[in-house]
Amino acid sequence: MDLAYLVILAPLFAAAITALWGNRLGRKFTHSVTSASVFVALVVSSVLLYKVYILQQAPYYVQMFKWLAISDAIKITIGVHVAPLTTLMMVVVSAVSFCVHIFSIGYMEEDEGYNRFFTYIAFFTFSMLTLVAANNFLQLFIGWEAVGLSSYLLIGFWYSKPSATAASLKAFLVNRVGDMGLVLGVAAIFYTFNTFEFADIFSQIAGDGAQNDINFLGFMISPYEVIAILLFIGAMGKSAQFPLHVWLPDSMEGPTPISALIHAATMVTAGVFMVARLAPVYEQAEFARMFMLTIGTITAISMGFVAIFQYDIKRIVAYSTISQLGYMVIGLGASAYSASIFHLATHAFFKALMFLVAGSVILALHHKQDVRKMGGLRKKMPISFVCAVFAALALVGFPGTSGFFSKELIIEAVQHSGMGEVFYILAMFGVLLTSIYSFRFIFIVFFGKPRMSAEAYDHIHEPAKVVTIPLILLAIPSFLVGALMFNHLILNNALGVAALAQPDNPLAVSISEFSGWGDMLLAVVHHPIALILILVGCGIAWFITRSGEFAEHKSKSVKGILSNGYYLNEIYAVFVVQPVQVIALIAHKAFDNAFIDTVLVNGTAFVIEKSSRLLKKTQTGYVYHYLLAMFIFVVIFGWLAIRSGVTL
Amino acid sequence: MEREIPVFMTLAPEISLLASAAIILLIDLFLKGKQKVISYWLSVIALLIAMIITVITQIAVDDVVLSGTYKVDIFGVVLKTTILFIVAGVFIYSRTYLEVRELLRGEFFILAIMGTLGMMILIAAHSLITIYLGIELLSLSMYAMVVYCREKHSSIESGIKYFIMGAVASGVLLFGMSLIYGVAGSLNIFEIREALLSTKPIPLAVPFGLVLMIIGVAFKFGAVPFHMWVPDVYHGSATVVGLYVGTAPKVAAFALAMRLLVEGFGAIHTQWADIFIVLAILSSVVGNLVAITQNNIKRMLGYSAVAHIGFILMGFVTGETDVTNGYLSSMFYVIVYSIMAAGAFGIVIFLSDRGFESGEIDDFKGLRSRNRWVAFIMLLIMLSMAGMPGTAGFYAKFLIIQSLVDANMIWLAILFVVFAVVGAFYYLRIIKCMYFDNAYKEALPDSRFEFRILLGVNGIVILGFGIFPDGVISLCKMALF
Amino acid sequence: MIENIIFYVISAVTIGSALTTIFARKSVYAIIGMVLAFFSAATLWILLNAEFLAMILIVVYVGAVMVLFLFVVMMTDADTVQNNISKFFIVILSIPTIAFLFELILVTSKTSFKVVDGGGSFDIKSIGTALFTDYVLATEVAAVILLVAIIAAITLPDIKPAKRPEPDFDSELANKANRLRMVAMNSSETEADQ
Amino acid sequence: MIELKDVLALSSILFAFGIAGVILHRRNLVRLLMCVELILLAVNINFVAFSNSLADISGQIFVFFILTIAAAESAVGLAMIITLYREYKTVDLDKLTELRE
Amino acid sequence: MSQFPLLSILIFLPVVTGVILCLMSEGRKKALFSIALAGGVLTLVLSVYLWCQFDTGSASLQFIERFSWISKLNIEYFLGVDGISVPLILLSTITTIVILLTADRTTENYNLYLGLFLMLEGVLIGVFSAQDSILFYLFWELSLVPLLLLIGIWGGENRKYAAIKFFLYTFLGSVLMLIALIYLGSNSDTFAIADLTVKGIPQFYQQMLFLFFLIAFAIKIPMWPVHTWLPDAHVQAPTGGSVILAAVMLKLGGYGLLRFNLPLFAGLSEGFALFIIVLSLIAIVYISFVALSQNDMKSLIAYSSIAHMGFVTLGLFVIFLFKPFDAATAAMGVNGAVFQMVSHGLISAALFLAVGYLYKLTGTKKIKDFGGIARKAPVFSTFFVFFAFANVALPGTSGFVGEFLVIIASFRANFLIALVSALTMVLGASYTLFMIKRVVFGCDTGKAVAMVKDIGVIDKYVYGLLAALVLLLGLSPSIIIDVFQPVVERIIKLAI
Repeated sequence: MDLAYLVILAPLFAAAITALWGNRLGRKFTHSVTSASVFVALVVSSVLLYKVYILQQAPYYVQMFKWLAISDAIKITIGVHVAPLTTLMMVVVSAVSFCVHIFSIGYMEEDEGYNRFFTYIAFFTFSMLTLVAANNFLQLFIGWEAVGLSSYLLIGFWYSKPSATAASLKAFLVNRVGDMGLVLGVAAIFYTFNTFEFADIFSQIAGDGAQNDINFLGFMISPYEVIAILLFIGAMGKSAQFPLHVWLPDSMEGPTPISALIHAATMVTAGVFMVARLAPVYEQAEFARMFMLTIGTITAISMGFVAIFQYDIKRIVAYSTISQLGYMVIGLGASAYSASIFHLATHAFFKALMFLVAGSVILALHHKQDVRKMGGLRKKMPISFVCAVFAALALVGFPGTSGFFSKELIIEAVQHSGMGEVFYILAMFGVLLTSIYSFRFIFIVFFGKPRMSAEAYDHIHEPAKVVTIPLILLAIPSFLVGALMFNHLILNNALGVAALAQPDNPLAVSISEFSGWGDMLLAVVHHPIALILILVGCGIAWFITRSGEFAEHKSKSVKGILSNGYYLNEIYAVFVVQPVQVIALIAHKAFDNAFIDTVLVNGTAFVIEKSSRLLKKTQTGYVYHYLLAMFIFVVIFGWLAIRSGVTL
Repeated sequence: MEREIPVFMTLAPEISLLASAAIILLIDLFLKGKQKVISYWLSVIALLIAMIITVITQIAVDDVVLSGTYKVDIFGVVLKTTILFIVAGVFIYSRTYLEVRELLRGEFFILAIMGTLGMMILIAAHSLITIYLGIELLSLSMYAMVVYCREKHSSIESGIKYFIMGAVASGVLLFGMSLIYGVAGSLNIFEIREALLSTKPIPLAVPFGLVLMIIGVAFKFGAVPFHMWVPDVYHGSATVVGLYVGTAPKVAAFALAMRLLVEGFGAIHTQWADIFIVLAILSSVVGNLVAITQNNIKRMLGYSAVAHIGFILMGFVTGETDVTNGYLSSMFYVIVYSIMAAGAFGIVIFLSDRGFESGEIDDFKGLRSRNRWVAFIMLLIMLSMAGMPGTAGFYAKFLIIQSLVDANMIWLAILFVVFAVVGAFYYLRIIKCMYFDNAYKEALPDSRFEFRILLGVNGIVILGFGIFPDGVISLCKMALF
Repeated sequence: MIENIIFYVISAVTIGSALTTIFARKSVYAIIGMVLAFFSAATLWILLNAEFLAMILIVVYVGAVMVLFLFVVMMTDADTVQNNISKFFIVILSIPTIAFLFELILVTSKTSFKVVDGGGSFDIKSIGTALFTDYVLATEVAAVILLVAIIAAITLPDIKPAKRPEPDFDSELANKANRLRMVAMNSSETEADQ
Repeated sequence: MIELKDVLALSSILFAFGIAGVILHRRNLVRLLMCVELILLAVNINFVAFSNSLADISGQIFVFFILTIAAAESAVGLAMIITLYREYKTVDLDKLTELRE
Repeated sequence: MSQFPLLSILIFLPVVTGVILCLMSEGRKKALFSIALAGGVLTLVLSVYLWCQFDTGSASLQFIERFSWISKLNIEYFLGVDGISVPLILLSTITTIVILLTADRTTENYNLYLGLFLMLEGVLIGVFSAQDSILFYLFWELSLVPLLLLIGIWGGENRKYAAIKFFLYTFLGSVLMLIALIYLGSNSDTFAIADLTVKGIPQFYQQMLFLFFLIAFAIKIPMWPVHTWLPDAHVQAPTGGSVILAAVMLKLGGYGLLRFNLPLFAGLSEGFALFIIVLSLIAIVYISFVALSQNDMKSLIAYSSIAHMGFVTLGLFVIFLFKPFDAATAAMGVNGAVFQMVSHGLISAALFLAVGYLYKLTGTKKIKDFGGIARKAPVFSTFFVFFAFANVALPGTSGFVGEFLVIIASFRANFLIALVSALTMVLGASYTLFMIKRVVFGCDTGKAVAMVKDIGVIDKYVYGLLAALVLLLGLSPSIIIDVFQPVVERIIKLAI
């Protein structure tokens, strides 16, 4: 029995126990059990990471049970794949999850669904760890959908709120669109490789690269491209890439710890993780990478713009998350898988931190989220303020922070990817946007005059320790982890990404001159563009927030369009939702009810009945009618007999 | 197996029945009022005695007696026994009905027994004369019965209509017989067959005369387009008469067709099979379709009878070939049908036993809660008529379809099963009324003991034949070979 | 030769009297036509060596059945029922009639029936012998049929229309009026529509 | 010698007329019954003619029975007519349309 | 072979219990319930015993009972089970127990109600274990009668129409099958299913026979466009009726396809495959759209059933489009289809049970009458949501396995087929979760919400049992796939 079991099973058992007996055993029991289980997962996954990375053990797989075996040819199992990439993800997930558990003890204190909440997040942690630990597509998919389910349940946690249930439904459905791509991608994988196992797939790619093309709607396309694009569609849903990102801002209807855990740190990065996990496949699919680069860039830039014009504290962070996810996808597109994972990890910490800060502000303001009603909070909530600044600095990639290393690497990789200069410029431009919305967030919330009643302002205070401690716990890695990881993840290629070993890999090119994180930091001196952009952004942010007055954006103005996220929701409503409803109605009323049932089925009955009534008329009651009919048939039959008789 | 018996003995069942009828007629004269029930009991006993005598005297005999006018064989034994049994059942079902209407008198039973005698003669007839006389004895008794039991005008109306059409049909049948006689030079069925086999080419008068005879037979069956009397008689006459007319005479009609057409003209089967196809299709289509929109249960049963006749005739279409025997299917079907029809009419009688003339399908509403046993047996009968497996009606249809399939007449099989589905609708309607609708009347009074027993037996027979049809099938097989 | 002439005359008379039977305005005339037809038929039968049957025909039919008809015509005022036959109906009817006639003539003329030279002549004795030997069963059955006819003829007009049984409590709830209402609500139409 | 075919033609004419007459007399029951007698007469002529030409007695026997039965049938039919008349006060068939759809 | 007539007992025990119940008087409800439950539980136990004794690795028939029955017609009393029958038999017994436990005691004619369900159970077991085609037909048809009565007597407002429609629709299909059975029986000189053969039948007639079988089974499944009886039947049926209809009756169609169409008509299925696949895809997509616009929960689930059953036909016939043929993938497709049958049986049963529970409390099934019942009935809502997600085919639940395998298999046939069938992931989620959102979540808006209360102990165990089974099959589908896999492989060999 390997320890690795515990990573998955501990949160599962915690969730199961609290689900079944949570209400009976009380809140304290619930949060202790779930937090402890996640802590166990954290410890075990750290041990595993230590084993495979520091002790350099070969990656191995712990099979838990056989899920399905068909025809002896296909065997699908559930288990834990212990390798650097997966264990790193496990550590990140369980660490953030642990902080969120602790934070939630304070944050959810007054909520009546307390136990339910902990059950859900424990279940989520289990699902996410399952996803991460997968060594085959089926387990990945199980985890993938399970996190979707937890996300659905948690967004709709306050189910009495119509907007929350709507948002949860939306999140699930939009994700499902992506999942469709994922399933098809899995099908394509199976079609091409006849297996679901990652290792088998990779070895087949490494062995004999040539595979039959797939008939993709009439076009014969390389299977790698088909697989890569289909899988990426799945990733787009989960990682909120344009145009499937619309669910993420709405998902802020859920409790804030959830936003931190699921919609910033872990679940949304599942897509990125999957692509990185399948790096060998993507290496064979140039077009797909180009596609990813494009989608990532569009997402990063367009959502950066939108973030600037938000007034809801959580939506600002949400759009910023989408934008950052765009960066990760850019990294994937540029073959800089490690960089993306790196950014994923650092982002997990600082974005979780940012969300928790937002949460603590919201808690302090009694669940008010409108930044126009905030301001000047830095004096009242110093810890939160400091953490927010840390988070913002990391977010914009201020040199030295964790965000700096990860993001800078992605931008570098784009520059060297050879996919076109325009992507590099746009990526740089994204830094400016990031800077603007991050500092705007700081300024608008913590600086300036308080924009609420004086009485309310007086009552604001820093929340309890269980809230602030996780902030601090997260602030430290947000700031510091970057340098550490740079050395190990990138320079040592701890993840063992094969692509990085290729000398012409963009990431390899961009780090070729560095021997440690210090070199990277020093490089800023030679290439200060990013820093300049950050500072400029800071200035712009100061400029737009200085007045302290924020008018509602006119709906048709550029600002209005941006603040409403390009009206994508409305566009979907008109072009997707309404047509579906109309088709559904037509299908139901016009075709199913009217045509098949009324015309064909009841029509048959009607015809039968009419013919019955018609035939009935022959029974007139007049004997001579009967006799005449008989007579006529006598004649007819007689004639038939004569005709057949003549031929005899 | 064959054994020699005196001629007198071969006629023993008929003689016993006739003698009983005469005795009942005499006894009945001296009975008054309630005592008339003695006639009823005597009639039932007479039928049972005749049945026993039939079995005893004729079981292992295969002989043509009385100068070739009368044939004694297993076929006859089986059908005669069936008929006697059914008629006895008819009497038992009718008792209360007749009593309440003060019709429980000797005449009814005498007429019915005479009709039964006619049927028995028809079954055993082996000469055109005997066939004709059998038909007439049966028909005249039925005409009289229809008019005799009247509690409403429509009884006379239906009787007169039946009479007129029957008379014309008899005339047509006779004309056909005369033509056949002219060609074959004999009235004996056996000699007719021999004559036909020796005559080549077959003269034109044979198919023509045959067609005229078929029309007579079809009229007896009530096949479309010679069916118009069926709904009228079922509907217009008293229910007990409908019960009588709708059951045993169908068996007799089958025997008629077997003796006249199959034994006499089996050699030129292809000649008349086409006519039967037309008759069968028309019967099935018209019967099933028109039955759908009936509101009167008896009228509906009439059309349903027409539809069933379509199936029965189909057995004659395929006839006897190497792979299949349609006659067997028809025989099984007709026996099963008359049992089902007896049950159905018995229940209609049950509903109208004590009071007004039932007959509307709506009267069945909520029968489930009024008397669940009767409702269950009616359910069974309706399912059987619709051809639900597990009931006798299924194997009836099964055999017919099997003959059709074996004879490579798939399209006809399809047509027939499709119309069987159409037919299922009106049986379902009864089920719907009994089980799904709410009762608007109180619980029904219980009927007589023997009635209940008989109804139970009727249901069990339908179920039993549905689960173990082997016995009946072997019986039919024995009868036909 | 003379036989043939007699035959044609008889045929003409038979057909004429048959037409009279059919088309006569008054029932009595029809009966007289009928009687004439029977007489001419009897004549024909004598020509065909069936003297006994010819006698029977006249005795039974003309003597008994036709008289019976006459009685009934008188008893029931049969002539009050007037046939208003439209020309159209006659045309309609004549089509199958002529077709049928054509078929019959075709069949009878095309078929070569067996003919024994000289024909068969049977005296009463042989007929009687046949009746009570070969056809004894038929004779018996005929007797039974006559018995049935007697019973029917006696009982049918004799029996009074059965009185409707007193409705008991159960059927009180569903008397005629009540039932009509139910019929009006009847489900057959709506159901088949569904 | 009388030609068989001629006799058959005569009986055919009577037969067809008989059937037509039955249909034609749609209302008057008594007349209708007369036409039935015509049909039977045609049949009888047939049998007698065949019996003669075949020199076979059975045809004549059949006629004998047909005559008997026809008489019985007439008796029953007329009894019905009387019954009908007593209840309906008419022998009009067109009035008998209670049994119809 | 064991001399103990286990299958006969499985068939006749519930039937006899049902008959006894029908004969009893209605008054003593407790006694009635006990007898019914005793019969049901005993049957369940025996079926579990059957499951345990069943030799999983073998594709051949087991527990054979074979006697001459109607010797004149060559019909035998021939029972036996293979890997496909056993899970379905178990499904029938479980479903019946569930129905008996949740039956409303205030039901009018309680004895008849319970009795009919038991009889239906016996008949359904008969269908799954009959190995003589006429015996099969007998049970097949007999299964209509109890359900006809159940819908007609205890159904909703429009029950009569629905019952008759249900009956006639299926009757029409099955009589055509009867012709086909007789034809085949005559051709093969036996009615034993395994010995039926089409050898010697002209091509045209073979196609016709195939079509007859197809029509019968398509109506039962039901496939588009002969599905319209199902929503009516479901909406009008009493809860138990809906449950058994969805859980077992619909499976008869798929079972029939596996028993007759696939193994008998080798080479012919290929010609019909595209046609059937198109119909299945229409069922999956189009019916999902129809489900989207339903206002009634039951009809929504009914339509969802049609859409889900589309995967069964898709899985069974998509294998004929493989070029080149691949045995492993084909096994996936057919296994997926069979699995889908079992899984859908459990899930739809649970969903109908849930809706029936709401209906019993409030007298309405309209979505708009509800809202926010999660607050009033948290346990019930949890189960309801769980089953809804199973219906959405969430991995981990049994609903996922079948659909997943079928989609994977259909990719080998054509990308487009896989794409269209994968649309169910979105559409299925849409209609199910729309319903969940409006019924379970939200504020207490509906008028019926006030009447909702949480489920009792028995219901908790019933739902728990179903949920456990759904989870078990979802997490370890091998449990049953191993049972029917050998048979499936044999059928595929015969079919190709």
